[in-house]
Amino acid sequence: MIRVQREDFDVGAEIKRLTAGNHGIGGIASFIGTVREGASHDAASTQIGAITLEHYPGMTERQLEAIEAEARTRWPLDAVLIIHRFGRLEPGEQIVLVVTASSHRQAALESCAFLIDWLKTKAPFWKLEDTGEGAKWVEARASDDAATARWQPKPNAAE
Amino acid sequence: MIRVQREDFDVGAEIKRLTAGNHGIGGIASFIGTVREGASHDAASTQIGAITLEHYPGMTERQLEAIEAEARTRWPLDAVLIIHRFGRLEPGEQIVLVVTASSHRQAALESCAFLIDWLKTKAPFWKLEDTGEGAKWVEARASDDAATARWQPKPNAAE
Amino acid sequence: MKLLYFAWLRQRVGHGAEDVALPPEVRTVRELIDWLKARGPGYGQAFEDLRVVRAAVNQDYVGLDHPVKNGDEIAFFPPVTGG
Amino acid sequence: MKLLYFAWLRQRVGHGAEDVALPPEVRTVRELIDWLKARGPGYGQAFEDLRVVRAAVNQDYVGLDHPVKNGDEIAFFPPVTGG
Repeated sequence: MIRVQREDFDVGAEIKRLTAGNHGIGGIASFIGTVREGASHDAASTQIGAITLEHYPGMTERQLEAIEAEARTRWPLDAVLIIHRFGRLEPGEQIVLVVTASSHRQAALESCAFLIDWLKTKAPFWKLEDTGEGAKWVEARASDDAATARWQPKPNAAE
Repeated sequence: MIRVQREDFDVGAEIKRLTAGNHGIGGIASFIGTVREGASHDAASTQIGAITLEHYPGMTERQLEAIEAEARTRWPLDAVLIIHRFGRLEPGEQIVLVVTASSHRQAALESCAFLIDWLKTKAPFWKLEDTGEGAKWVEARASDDAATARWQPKPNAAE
Repeated sequence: MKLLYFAWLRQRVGHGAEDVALPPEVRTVRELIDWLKARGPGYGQAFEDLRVVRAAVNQDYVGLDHPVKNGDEIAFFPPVTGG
Repeated sequence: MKLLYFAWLRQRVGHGAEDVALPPEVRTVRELIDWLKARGPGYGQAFEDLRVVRAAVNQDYVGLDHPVKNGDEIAFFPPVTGG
């Protein structure tokens, strides 16, 4: 299940709702991304305040649904939840939540890491940072591509 | 911070308390282990009901504190929380919580996986399962050792 | 045809969405960009460096040679930065 | 000396904790086990197969040749199964 919303979310309530009544679940992995103060995504700038996330309504949801489906083909998952916020977010605020539940803890842990790596690098969002020199659009980073690349099939791998 | 307790825990409240006011945090990884119904830890038995976790008061806490300290030497972590329950637990109940917070998401994700692998295999707890043929002590599994072994320094690695 | 612009492309163009009637000679994303650039300096700035412009047709990423037709929803945006 | 037993070792011994005065000839964990086994059939069953018995002295894992002395807290338990 995916949601793209302006509003904040309650992690405990979301996990409870997602997994209620399913006693086949043995492990629930989650990741919360928060707005970090004073350390810009872009090494050349200095974020000092809020960030603003812009998204593409419709396409963003489709892409999130597609990555959830991809995770479900790779791991045996009982439940998946992705919540991503947009709009203006102050330091300390929650940006994104990923929850994966499985009968096996490695499946939950790995799929959660896979999804958050994708979300932090490939999800259709654009980030505007408040810096000392005014608002600045963050540029895509090569190091994020490397984190996502871990999950790609290797070009020379046997079929 | 570690806690060994009989009582249940509230994941959302724990995460909020752990990370409140720290705006240097960029990512919070967590894992909740729950009692899984109908799929015994031990392939030779069939768990059909509750489990009972026995621990070694004093030593269990010391071991959990030691593994938290180990995680903190391996990754730059802003906050760590481990809660482990003992006593009788019904299917669907929460057993264990690990929360790790860092400015970097990979540090949070990897340390959370490291801690839960250790807790599920090396923590001083003994598990009694209700089965169709009565209560049965679970035996340690080789596959769990393999999950933990991923984190050990390789014997032949350069110093 | 509905055109959408996001992030700094939106700011340079001056608006986030517009409806345009496609002239028959515009058959690909690249031709659409060339046609837009002739419409004003904001478009010229937005499409100045195509290495940092991504396009989607009907909400799927496409390359510059992808065909376009009236009725499509076409979006232009910088490389995504994630959440 | 305080002795502790956990899980099925506790069940076989018949109790989870006891205080014992150590005779002078018992100097290691292995000698303590041999001395306990002579005390009754429950101990014999508990320490039947030492491959599945772990020991801790003062809350640290130790091997069977680790020294023991009066005043120590010594625990016996099966290999841990985790949470």
